[in-house]
Amino acid sequence: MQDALIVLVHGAGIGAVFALIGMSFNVVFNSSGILNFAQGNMLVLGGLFAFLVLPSSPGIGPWFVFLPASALLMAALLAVQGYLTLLPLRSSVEQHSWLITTLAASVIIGAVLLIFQGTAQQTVRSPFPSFWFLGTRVPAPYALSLLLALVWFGLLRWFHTRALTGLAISAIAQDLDAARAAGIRVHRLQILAFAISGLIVGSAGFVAAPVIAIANDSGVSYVLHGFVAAVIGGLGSDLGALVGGLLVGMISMYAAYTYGGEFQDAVSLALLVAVLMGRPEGLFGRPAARRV
Amino acid sequence: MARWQLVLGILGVAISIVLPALLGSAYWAHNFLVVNLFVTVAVMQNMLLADAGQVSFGQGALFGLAATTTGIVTGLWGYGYGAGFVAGIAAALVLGLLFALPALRVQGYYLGFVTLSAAVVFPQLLVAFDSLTNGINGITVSLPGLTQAGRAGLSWTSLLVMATTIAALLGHAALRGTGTGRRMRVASVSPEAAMTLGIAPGRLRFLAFTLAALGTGIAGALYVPVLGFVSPYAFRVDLSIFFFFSVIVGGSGELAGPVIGVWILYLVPNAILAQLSVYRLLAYGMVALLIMLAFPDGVVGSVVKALRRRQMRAQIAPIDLAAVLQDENAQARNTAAPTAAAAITVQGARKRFDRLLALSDVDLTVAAGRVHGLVGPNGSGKTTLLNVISGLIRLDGGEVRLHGAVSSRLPAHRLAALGLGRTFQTPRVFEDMSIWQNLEIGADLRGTRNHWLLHALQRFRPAWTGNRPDLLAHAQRRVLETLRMVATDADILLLDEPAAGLSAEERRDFATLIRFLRDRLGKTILLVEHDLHLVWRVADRISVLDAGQIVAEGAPAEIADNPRVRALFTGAADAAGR
Amino acid sequence: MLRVADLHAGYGRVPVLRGIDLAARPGEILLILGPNGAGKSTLLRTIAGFIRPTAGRVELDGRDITGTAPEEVTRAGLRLVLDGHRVFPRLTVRDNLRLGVAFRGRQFDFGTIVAPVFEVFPILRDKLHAQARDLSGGQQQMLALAQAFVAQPKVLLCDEPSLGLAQALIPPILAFLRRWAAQGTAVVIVEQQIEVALDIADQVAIMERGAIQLAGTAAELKRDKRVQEIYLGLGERGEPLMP
Amino acid sequence: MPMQLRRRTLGVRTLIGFILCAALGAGAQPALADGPPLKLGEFLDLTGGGASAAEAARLGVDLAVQEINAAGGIAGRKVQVVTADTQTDPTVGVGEMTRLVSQEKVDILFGPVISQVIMAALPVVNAAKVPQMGATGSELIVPKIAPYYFSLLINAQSQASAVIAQAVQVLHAQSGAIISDSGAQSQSFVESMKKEMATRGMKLTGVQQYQYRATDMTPQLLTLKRGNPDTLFLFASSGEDAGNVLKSLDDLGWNVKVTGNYTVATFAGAALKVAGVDAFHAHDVTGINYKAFTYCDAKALPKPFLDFVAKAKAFRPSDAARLSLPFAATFYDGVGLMKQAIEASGGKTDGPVIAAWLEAHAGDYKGIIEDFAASAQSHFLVGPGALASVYPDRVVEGGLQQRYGCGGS
Repeated sequence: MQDALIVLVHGAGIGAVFALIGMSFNVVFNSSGILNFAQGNMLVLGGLFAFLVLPSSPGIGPWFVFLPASALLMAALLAVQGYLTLLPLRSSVEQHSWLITTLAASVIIGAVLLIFQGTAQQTVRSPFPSFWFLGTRVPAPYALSLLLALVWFGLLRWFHTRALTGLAISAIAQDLDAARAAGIRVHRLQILAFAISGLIVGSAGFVAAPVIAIANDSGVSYVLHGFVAAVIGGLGSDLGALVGGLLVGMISMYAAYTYGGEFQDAVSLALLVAVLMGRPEGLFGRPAARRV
Repeated sequence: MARWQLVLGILGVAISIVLPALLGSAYWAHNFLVVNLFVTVAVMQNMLLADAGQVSFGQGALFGLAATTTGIVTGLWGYGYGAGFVAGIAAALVLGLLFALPALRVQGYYLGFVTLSAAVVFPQLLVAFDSLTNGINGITVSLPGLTQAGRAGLSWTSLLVMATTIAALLGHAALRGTGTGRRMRVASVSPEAAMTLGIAPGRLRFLAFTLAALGTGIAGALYVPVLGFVSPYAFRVDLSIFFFFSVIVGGSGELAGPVIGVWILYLVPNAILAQLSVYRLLAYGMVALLIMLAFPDGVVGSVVKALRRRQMRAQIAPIDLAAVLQDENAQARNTAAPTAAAAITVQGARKRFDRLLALSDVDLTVAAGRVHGLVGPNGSGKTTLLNVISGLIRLDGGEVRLHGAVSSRLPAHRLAALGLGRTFQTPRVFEDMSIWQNLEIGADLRGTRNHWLLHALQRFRPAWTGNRPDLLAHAQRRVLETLRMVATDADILLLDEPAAGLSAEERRDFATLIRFLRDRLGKTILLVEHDLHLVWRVADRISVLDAGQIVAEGAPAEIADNPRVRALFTGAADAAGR
Repeated sequence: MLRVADLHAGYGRVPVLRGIDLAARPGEILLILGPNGAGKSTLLRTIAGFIRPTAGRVELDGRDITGTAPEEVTRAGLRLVLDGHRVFPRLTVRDNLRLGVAFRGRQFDFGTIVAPVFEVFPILRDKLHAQARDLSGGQQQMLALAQAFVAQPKVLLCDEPSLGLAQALIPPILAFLRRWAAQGTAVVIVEQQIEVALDIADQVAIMERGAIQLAGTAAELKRDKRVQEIYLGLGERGEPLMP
Repeated sequence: MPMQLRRRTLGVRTLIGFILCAALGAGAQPALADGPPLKLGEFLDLTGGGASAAEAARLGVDLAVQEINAAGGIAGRKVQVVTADTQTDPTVGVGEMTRLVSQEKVDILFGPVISQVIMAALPVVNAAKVPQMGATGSELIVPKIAPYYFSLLINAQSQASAVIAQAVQVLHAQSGAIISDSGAQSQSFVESMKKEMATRGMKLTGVQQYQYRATDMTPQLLTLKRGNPDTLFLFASSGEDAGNVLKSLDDLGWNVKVTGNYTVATFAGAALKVAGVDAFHAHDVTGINYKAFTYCDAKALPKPFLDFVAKAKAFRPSDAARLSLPFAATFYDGVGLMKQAIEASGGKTDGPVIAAWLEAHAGDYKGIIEDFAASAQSHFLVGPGALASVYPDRVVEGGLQQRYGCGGS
């Protein structure tokens, strides 16, 4: 029982990172129907930024300064990526091109990391100490990731329901034609949505840097778990991504505990299949998602 | 159109295997063996994606499973390669069928995720079940009889690989010429149109996954003699993604696409830029990205599109209605004079979509051999009623009978087989097939090419085989769709706004066609149409539908001054009714 | 003003418009009539940039906007109100209105700009914080119009504003459009409620099968025998309908 | 229309670009090398799971080649390096090996660091009879199937016995649990461990795996904790993974002693960064290392290795700072050993000749590692005798580690 609690606490920590990736998918998906495969490596880049700017025993001051810097940097990068991804979509009906362009972006980031960082996995220390909770020492970045996930959930909720630009983005998702008739510049907002997803992964990668693998080849695992989180929760639903992420984190940790680490991925992906077969639109999703 | 691609593909495969062997380049010989195995898998992926419309990101797992099984049976258990080969293919088929199961429930990228999961987990499971698979150590299989170079430097393995890859290309091309291949593409482009042509999309998805598994399985089994070693690390998720990439980069749906795609994505980074070592991954990503930016439809796809644009002005034999209308055979078809018997009976039909009551207690009787007009304002439920009768939508209450037999619980493709045909508001003409093939899809339902309509139109065949329907004007597409329905030998025809988009003259011609179908061929026709002039011109009887209810019914002359009908002409009914 | 010359368009390969010519002047209401399937909605959608015309020209105040993206057309001052009261269902009434004015920047006082709307449709003020999907069809249509109004377009295109509305609501909505036009906006309405609509229109065009069959001032057309027969229900029994 | 036109020309241009690239690429490949340069093929797993070790190997080989060329080459021939990346994928590995031996016609080979890859490529090497030195631990690679292949790594069996000897003799452990990543190398060590524990009568209380690059191993460790083992055997493929295991142990507050393998010692630098030195103390972590890379007295450090470290730092400072220098030194020694073998064989680079020489004389070579050994029965160049238990955290200059039992704790 005690063991199970420990596993679930750690699962929730890593699950919060998946939830953040899931939410960053949603922003882009809602505005353009695109699933950005590069998001995992973008998270890693956020972590790499933390590694590059934070000293080996960082103070809390610089941490707070560089957190927004990481978010903004990744936002700029994702805006560029978004522009490139949307480019072939305008001139062709080929609906698979975004898949290739986003995957290719992911491969390119991994390759650049390999060239400049080699295969080493970078280590970042958290300025915040671990703390004891339910009989386990919880690394602070887990708690911060969970906090960040909640903050982003709240921010996105506010953004999509209060801020004018956010309203415009959700308007695109609700009725594309009516949005265009209202003079909403869809293409620009789609790129903006990419940038916002960059804010999310940029901050997530920075905050979670001490507990994620910052390496050239670790993005794929994060992008997959983020996908699973988003799809289980229902693509497009931030609440879904939040719940889905925590669920995936806890279940995969629990699977490692009960069946062994070799079945960790198998179990979380079995969860995905089970949810899709039973409820194809996901736990909190609306049926019939709209595409570009 | 497609022939040059086939020739190009086959030449590419043959040359890539024979030439390095002749030149004695072990390196290129080996590389191209691997490349051609991958081409085979990509051809299957192409068929699955473009012909059957199924998104699978898990073909690498099928490939790996076949290879591993062959390795286990041949290398670990010591049976001959023949046994391993068969076992490998069988294993791939089983997994292929497992992939097809979710395809009945989820489609598109969701299906992609399910299959992607399989691809991610597959190598991990190979390691986890190491007592069976030899896990991480892999399996060494030495097959000198197959791999030793014989005449002209070619080994049995290279001959087998060449034959397999060419067979895959030929098979893919041949599939497109068969009724099954046509039905597969129809089911992928428009499942509902497919069902009304008597096609069960689910069954074809199974077939497509099975065929793909077969081809992928053979390639996987051949991987064993080509590499001589099988281990989980060779079948990571990257491999599945690579196959999908290859199809898209080459040009989804193009016969030669997989050949070009695999060549570019495998050879550019792995052979041509191999010295770059750590820069190789960068090259791989950049090549894929740049190709998508430069050729949004893939390399071959964009070339084909450009060629087609150039051909746009080519002359095309128009579909000549007169030829059909004057056909002697056709005139002899009308065996029975119109009887009073009901061909379609709808009783108490009810259908609700969320808050909207689309049909509330609709009763409708259509007499055999008559044209029955169904009119009403937008959103009055006309198309819903057609969908209900043709089996695309299940009723909430009430029933439909065709020739007296209850039909409302049968799926659309069964109804089509029973002789129900329908057209759609936008003609469902299949762009990537020739005009003639579009017609043949109709005759396919009866399982024969020996259809009187095809005979009657025989003299157009050469022109129609060479031309694709994307060159046809809208009215001709409408006629083509209608002729295709006639080719199914359906005796009850449901027409959904056939006159939309036709000019006045074209409408007159179409009216002639409708009369011909009734008088000469004895068809029963239910006509949904906004052009009331047309309806009044051809219908024997007219029903007016408003807000899901029949509000008037009678002979055209009887109901012309019905206020509901007058309102239709002026549109006043819309507000009054609600 | 809006000028359309020899416009051809369709959906995919289905031709719907065949050489449409029309003009809408500031302060006037142009009423487009025609049976279902005549191509009225397609015409509005083509003018507004949703459908790329295959031939012809659309001009707004002398500026060629043919083939311009719909959002840019709106920003240039031509606003289409889509049929079927298309509002953003999961946003509140207030947010729907805010989005209507969003592209004009922030220098506008929301209260001032929506005041005339609330005067005509007080129900919208009462339901300001309700989600649009919880409004009735008629209220949604009011919201859709209000959303267009706050954008203050030079040309307003309105696709069947009365569709799905209770009879009692139609006159106030049409009156609203009339007043709106009087402020110097060119208004184009596609409508089936001709008895009422004809009274507020200045110009009328009748479309059939993708072409304009008849055009003229409202007064002229009211006197036209054929219009009387077909559209005003004054003709003989079904006979004239069957050429 | 002009828009479309532009797009098409862009497409055509890109296509032409690719063809040009392809043509240039093909043309750039050097022709037959029957002239003076001696071609050394680096057959390394530079990307994928085996990458960090492969990079260190590359550093060692490149440094050795630079020095050799500066000193006049091998048997008077300049050494030219050709690099191939196996991507840690057997399919690619076979292709790259074919390129090296049949296209580039390399004379000698170094790498790989992953057993699976060389297993797949063996038929190609055997047919070409090219002598090769890699760093693989699998005992399946025996002279019978790989006559020209030598491993610079201790085999899994030797390593397992050294690890268990440490646990039994020093820690007096009677039971143990194993945690490892699911990678190739670690899994073969786990197999050897199971065998070795069975022969020694030691109780195995549990085996758990984690995915390479995992960051949180608490669930696996919780499971192992239930078996209450005397010691935890740790097999990692990367220092970061090892560090994360220790960190997870701390999170659980489980104070078990940790006995690590060669990798835990060799890549301890990264592990220290992740877990901190306290974690090493808390779990009394030991590892296995080559004696050559260890010290007892901080004032008497082994000079050959220190010299190597200095050279490596001068050669590629940034690589030297982040890669495992002992691992690099092993390959550096390998090249030196190969040089001696070729020169002693009259400049011949035939596999059988070199293999015969190495089987007979490898023990004579004194590099940084002093006790090489090989025989016709075993091509593992480093035997159990060359190993020592170390404190991985007591690291000085260049990664030298203090031997267990020297100095107080």
